[in-house]
Amino acid sequence: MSILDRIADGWRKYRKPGYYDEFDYHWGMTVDLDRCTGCEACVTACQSENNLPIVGEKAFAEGREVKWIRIERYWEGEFPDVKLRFIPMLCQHCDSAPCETVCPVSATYHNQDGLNTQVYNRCIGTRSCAVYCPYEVRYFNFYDHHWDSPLDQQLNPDVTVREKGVMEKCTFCIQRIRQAKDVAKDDGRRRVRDGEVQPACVQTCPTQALVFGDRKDPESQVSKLMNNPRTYRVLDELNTDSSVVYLKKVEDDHA
Amino acid sequence: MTNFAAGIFHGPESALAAAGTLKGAGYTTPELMSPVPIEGVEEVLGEKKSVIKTFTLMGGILGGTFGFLLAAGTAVLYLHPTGGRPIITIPPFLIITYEMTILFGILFTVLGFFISARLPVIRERVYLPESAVDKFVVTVACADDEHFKRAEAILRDAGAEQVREVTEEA
Amino acid sequence: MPNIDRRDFIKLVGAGSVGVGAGFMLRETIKHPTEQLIPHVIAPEDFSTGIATWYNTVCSMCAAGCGISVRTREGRAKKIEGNPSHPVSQGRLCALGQAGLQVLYNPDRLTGPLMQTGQRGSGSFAQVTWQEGLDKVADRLELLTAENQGNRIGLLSQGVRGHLAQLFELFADQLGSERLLHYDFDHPHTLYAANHRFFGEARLPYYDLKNTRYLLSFGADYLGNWISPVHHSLGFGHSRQGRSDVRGRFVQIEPRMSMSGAAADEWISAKPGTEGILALGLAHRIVSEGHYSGVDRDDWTTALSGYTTDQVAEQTGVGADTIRRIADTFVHTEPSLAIGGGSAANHSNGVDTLVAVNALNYLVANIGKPGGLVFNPEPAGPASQDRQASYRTMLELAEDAKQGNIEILILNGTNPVFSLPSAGFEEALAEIPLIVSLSSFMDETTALADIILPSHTYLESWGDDFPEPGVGFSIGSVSQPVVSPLYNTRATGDIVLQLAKQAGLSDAIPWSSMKDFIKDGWRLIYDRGGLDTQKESFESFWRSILKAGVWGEKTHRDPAFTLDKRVINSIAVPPPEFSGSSDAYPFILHPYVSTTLHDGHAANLPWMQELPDPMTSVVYGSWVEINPATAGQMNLKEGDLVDIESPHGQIRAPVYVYPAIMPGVIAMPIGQGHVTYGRYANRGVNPIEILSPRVDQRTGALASSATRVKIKATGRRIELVKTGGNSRELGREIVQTTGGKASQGHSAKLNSIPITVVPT
Amino acid sequence: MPEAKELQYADIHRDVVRSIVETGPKYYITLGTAIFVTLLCFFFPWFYQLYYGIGAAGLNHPQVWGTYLASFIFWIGLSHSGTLLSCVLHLTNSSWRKAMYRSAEAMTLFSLVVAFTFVMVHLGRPWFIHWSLPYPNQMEMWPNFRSPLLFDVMAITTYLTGSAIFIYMGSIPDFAAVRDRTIGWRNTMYTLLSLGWRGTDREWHRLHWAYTFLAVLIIPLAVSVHSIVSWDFALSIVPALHQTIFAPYFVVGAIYSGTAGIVTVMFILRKYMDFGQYITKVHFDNLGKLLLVLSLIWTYINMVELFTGWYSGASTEHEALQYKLFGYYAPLYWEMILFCAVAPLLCISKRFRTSFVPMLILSIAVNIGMYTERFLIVGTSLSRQYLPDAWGLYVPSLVELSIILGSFALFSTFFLIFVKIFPSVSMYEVKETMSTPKTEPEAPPEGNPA
Repeated sequence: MSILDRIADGWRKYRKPGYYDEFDYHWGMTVDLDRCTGCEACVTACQSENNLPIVGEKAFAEGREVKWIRIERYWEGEFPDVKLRFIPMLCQHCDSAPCETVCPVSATYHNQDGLNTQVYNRCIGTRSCAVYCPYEVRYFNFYDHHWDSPLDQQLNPDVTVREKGVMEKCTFCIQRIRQAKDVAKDDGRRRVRDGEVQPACVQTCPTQALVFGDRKDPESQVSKLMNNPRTYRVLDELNTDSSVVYLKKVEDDHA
Repeated sequence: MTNFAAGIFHGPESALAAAGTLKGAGYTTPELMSPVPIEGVEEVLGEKKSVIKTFTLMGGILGGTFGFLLAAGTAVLYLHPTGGRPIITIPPFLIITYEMTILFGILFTVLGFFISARLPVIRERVYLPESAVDKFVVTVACADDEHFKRAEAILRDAGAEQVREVTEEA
Repeated sequence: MPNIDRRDFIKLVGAGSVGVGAGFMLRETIKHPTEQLIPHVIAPEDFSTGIATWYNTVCSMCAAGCGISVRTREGRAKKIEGNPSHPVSQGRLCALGQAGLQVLYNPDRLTGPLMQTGQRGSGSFAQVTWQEGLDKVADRLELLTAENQGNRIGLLSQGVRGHLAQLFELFADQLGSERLLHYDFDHPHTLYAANHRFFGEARLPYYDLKNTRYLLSFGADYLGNWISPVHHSLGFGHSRQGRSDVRGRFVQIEPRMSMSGAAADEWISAKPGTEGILALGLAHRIVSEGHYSGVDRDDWTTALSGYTTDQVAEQTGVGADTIRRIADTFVHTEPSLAIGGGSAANHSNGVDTLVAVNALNYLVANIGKPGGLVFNPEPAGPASQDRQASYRTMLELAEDAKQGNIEILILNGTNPVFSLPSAGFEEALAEIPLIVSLSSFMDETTALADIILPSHTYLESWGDDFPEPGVGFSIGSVSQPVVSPLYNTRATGDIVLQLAKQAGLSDAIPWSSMKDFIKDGWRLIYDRGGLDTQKESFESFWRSILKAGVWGEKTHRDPAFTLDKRVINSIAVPPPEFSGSSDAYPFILHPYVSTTLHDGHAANLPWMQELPDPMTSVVYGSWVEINPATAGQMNLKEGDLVDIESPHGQIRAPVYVYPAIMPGVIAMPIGQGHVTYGRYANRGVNPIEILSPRVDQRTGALASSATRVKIKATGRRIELVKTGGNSRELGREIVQTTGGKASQGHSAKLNSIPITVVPT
Repeated sequence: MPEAKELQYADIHRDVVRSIVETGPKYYITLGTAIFVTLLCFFFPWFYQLYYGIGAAGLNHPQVWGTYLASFIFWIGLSHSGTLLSCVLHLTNSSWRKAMYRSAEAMTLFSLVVAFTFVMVHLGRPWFIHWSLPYPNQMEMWPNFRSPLLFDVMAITTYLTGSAIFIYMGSIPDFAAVRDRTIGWRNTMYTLLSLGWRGTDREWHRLHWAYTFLAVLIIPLAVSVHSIVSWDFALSIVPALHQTIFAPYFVVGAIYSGTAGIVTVMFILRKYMDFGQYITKVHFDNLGKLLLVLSLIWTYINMVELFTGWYSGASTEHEALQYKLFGYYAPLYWEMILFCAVAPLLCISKRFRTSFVPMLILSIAVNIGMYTERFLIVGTSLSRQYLPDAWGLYVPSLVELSIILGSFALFSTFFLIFVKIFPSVSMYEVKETMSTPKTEPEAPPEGNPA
């Protein structure tokens, strides 16, 4: 097919949204806020799995920490009727992601699995994706990070170490997804089984507030949870169509 | 090798008048050299057709096509789905089209200018440096001395303060 | 020196800086950006990632004893996850457990035996060989044992269980020493004592959060660091949304909201130290309303007569309506459960408080029932003789040392200089001629040691564990080395065995390595027979345990329990006593064990230092929490440095205005304030320094919440390092909530808690 | 013209050529200082930042954009009055344009160059900036034409090309004029630059048309450039950035600050290049009127932005507005209002408009105000977005401040080199405005006429 034919063909095909229907998987996550206790096990799990840097006190004070998943905390009311609510905040892997459109070099785009990927090698560091992201879950490498020897020995060889000047963010542990797909292929299965792959945060969550799975599989836990009446999306009014769905915290009066 | 008669004038009016007379006397189109553009040249020496606007238009059309193809065509070749938008996202591509239209328009205008103004020169041509300061010069090609004499007379009549014979290498 | 004039110099500077910049850009442009690891988002088809090896072992970051799986690649530990087959952790793990990697790979680890060369505390150490170090210690041990002076040898360890504890017992016994102590700052002495008083056994029961429908927690931060937080979290999640018909409800009673308080449906602040009174007030309500119909009903009525709702409301500051409502809900919601711990247990009336909490459980008859309180069987392994030293015991030890009764003190991983308030422990140590530390790190106590024989971290050594509390049936787990040792260190057990051998005790302690010792111990368990997992030989049994990381025996205790009348008659909670007068010291200090750093032993782990405190989001530092109204009156804002003064000392920390703390109480996290614990730990202040030496009368445990303080603004301020920006939602509905009804019948059956813990 | 002695063609010629070839020590000292400051304050901190990472700047989460981008908009804005104004005035045949447009266009060009260097400074990995260009490569990667930042790449490339061509086209006759009056390397240079221009009627005619077409093309281009710069912000969904009015607001702001910039440059040229006869009160008067109009439009848009924000009632938008007016950066906001909305009202007075020093002070104040505006757009909006827990503060670091200072030195360096190469007053157009010569030339030409 000549290039012109390809363009003509593409002109017919690609003028409407809906490219995503062709995806193999559509990974998603649910976060049950009624289960979340704010223990931050997920934060450390992510740091461990994805080689997040130890930035040090100075950089932390300057606001340059890197936490792909973080716990946000909101107080409600005043003493003595006071509540503290936690919400884990991570890349929402929006299907209509504002960050993707703004990147001039396509360093972030939507892949075949419905993931919002960040290609570190391609990133030139305009940081515009972080500005465009309403969830503020994109983290920039303000320095080349350093691991005091022998802390570098704990680095996960399946995940790259990002250099200064590039943006990074939650990948839904893409290396684990890949491995699970390889295993499925080796086993002669066409698809990854539900629960076979879990990002580090989901894997460790002691209260099982986080659940991960394929939204295209109607039988997966995550698909079922997404039918729960408590579901909502954070900043839904922005129409980002996120893949992370929260389940409302249950608060009843003391009856 | 061509000889030219060059009359040097103080002001544009007399120079223009001289050029008009020369043209009327059957000389091949006399040339005016001046430090500033002279108004009313067209009336005297005849309407000049410029190809520049054609160039500008062609540049614009070409640039627009190129710009749209650059954005939309390559989007099909490099499938990067972003932000839930279609692969061929017309509105943003129109901006690329717009910018490319202007860029090519500018470049082709310049090209048109160079071609129609016969710049840059590749060979030495008749030139009197005074014309760049405050003199107005009328040059006209003369086949022989006879011609030159006649031209000199016309130029002096029109008020040229000086008439020179200049030679241009072939 | 070349002759460069000014002009040339400027040219050179200019050319140089442009050149350097251009060169830098060029280098960055052409350098291969993919030197490390795998950069592919979509890897080539033929690209295969490395194969990881997983080892199951036991976490020793806290006393819960979670089973963990460590992922290793090319001989290096890469990640720690919960062991899915272990009933305590069930595949899950807390932040601290995962940070265990940084114990192994800590840049501040001791890399080989050291001997103090200068004055104690001077920090000048010289490298020695193991032989030199061991000889020196063993010679002294042998000498003392031979002279029958074995009791002049002190053994002070962190809390250890399983065969290592047994080895220490054996070692001390053979040395002829009775001075074998375990010391942990956060050991729940009062809980053990209260259970002993009430149930007659000094072992923790299993608290079945998973199946409970109504939990009353008196000060116990069960999700943060109380006893077994990972397992409690599993239970919490399941109780909340794991059952299709019911949603467990949680009530937390404490003066300062902890993580568990935030997770609770209702947070109630009773005056510090009156939690037990409140519990008895609830009990009074239950009995007086006729909801309790046991045979000993009259005894209860008599015992609780002084705790009428109105009296209790006045003493505790909790509204009478609230007391009535909670008591009624507690008794009407079956099953319900009451637990107590944390600050409620750390008052002068700690044991009485926890006995009162146990009384609540008794009155709703949840003992031995799902969703209640389940007794644990005797551990299959070495009986855990409780060697845990209370504060009072430690004072006695210090006194002994000052009297010159201790020749040698062997320290294992415990840091009393840091975590023992007002005890003069440092002065006591100065009187001990030889101090030996087996710590992996240079901590405040180890810095005073004469000889340091650094031990392996738990990821490099053999060990085993029988979790306390158990999970209602017998379990044990073996921990195995997951990486080869990084440094010239030895396993604690191996050091002890070697010392025993050199001290001439090899007849009684013949094992050559800890692995053999543990294996022989497990052979006994195997020989007992009646195992759930029958194997042909011990070796296959042993291999299967190593592979699974856990062994269990589903034999449950008989839930029958009768309460002694004398216990009922003695039930009473005296009002708490505090150090310092309320006039001079208007605030009650509420020190709490940090969720991230625990009692301070995790302060040298950079991940934990960088983990925002769950409640305040502060990292890397100390702070003092003050009620907003109080702060307003005192004109204090976040970051203002204040001096906190108790009758026993003074420290300086920045203010954090904390919305969920009682006025009149200020709270500080314990864990920071190290000085020799390495590059990540040496920061902040240690509130233990200003705690009063007041103890719980019954156990001698430190009443750490019984100190009064005053605060004084210094006029200086610093920026608190934290992640949180604005802590209010401003009506943006980021965390959305819903009423209880909406969720009913929709809870998700996750594949959770596959291991059934409680008899059904 | 109010001058005592009427100017002649030859005077202009002499003055302009002199301004190019006669170079006193004062010039070298100034140029030397400018280069030194550029190296010290711009390149040195920048290279430090390249080595250390963007952490050298005060940026953080969520404030990933800071003064670098504010400076970028500022310089792009400053570029706007030059060529754009020149084009508009050319098409409307305003004669007062002619003495100043060359410098104004040069301002455009160099502002754009400085703006581009700020893109480089801003980027995390500027050594890969070429990846934003569409060229086939082995990585199978391609720029994202949906990105407003790529619109920027395209627009600024076009604008830079267009401005450079425009200033060059306008200078060809002057290059030719200077060519004849210079010797040595200058003569060679101007011979090449003038492309053999002779000033024939044909050349004038073609130049006129080409120049007019360029002017027609560049006006919409300039408008699009700053609209696109505004879309870098307005196409986001950040509260207080997601504004439909941003495009016209930015365009007006750009022309506004650019006009003020021209006043500043005019003053300096007048004062230090002895162009007092060509740059006169008339220019300042006209520029003053323009400033007044622009300031009113700017103020109007500003008020509209506030009003729509307030009227929306949405929590995020409202909060952002409150923060802008009364928050951490509020003093800067009120400073901006003072400098950009209040102070220019002085231009109502003709006496003010025709006083050189007050106009200089006003022009500098306006540009300080406009820089503040750009800083506030980035600063206040990013520090308070949707999730309150992720709010943060941003204070520029010394490296940033130094680079801002250095960028002015960089601009000055470019400009100082420009005045020695380009005739900084358009000779032929100034001549056009005068009556044709009547007398003999009074002085023999300098240099060596061919």
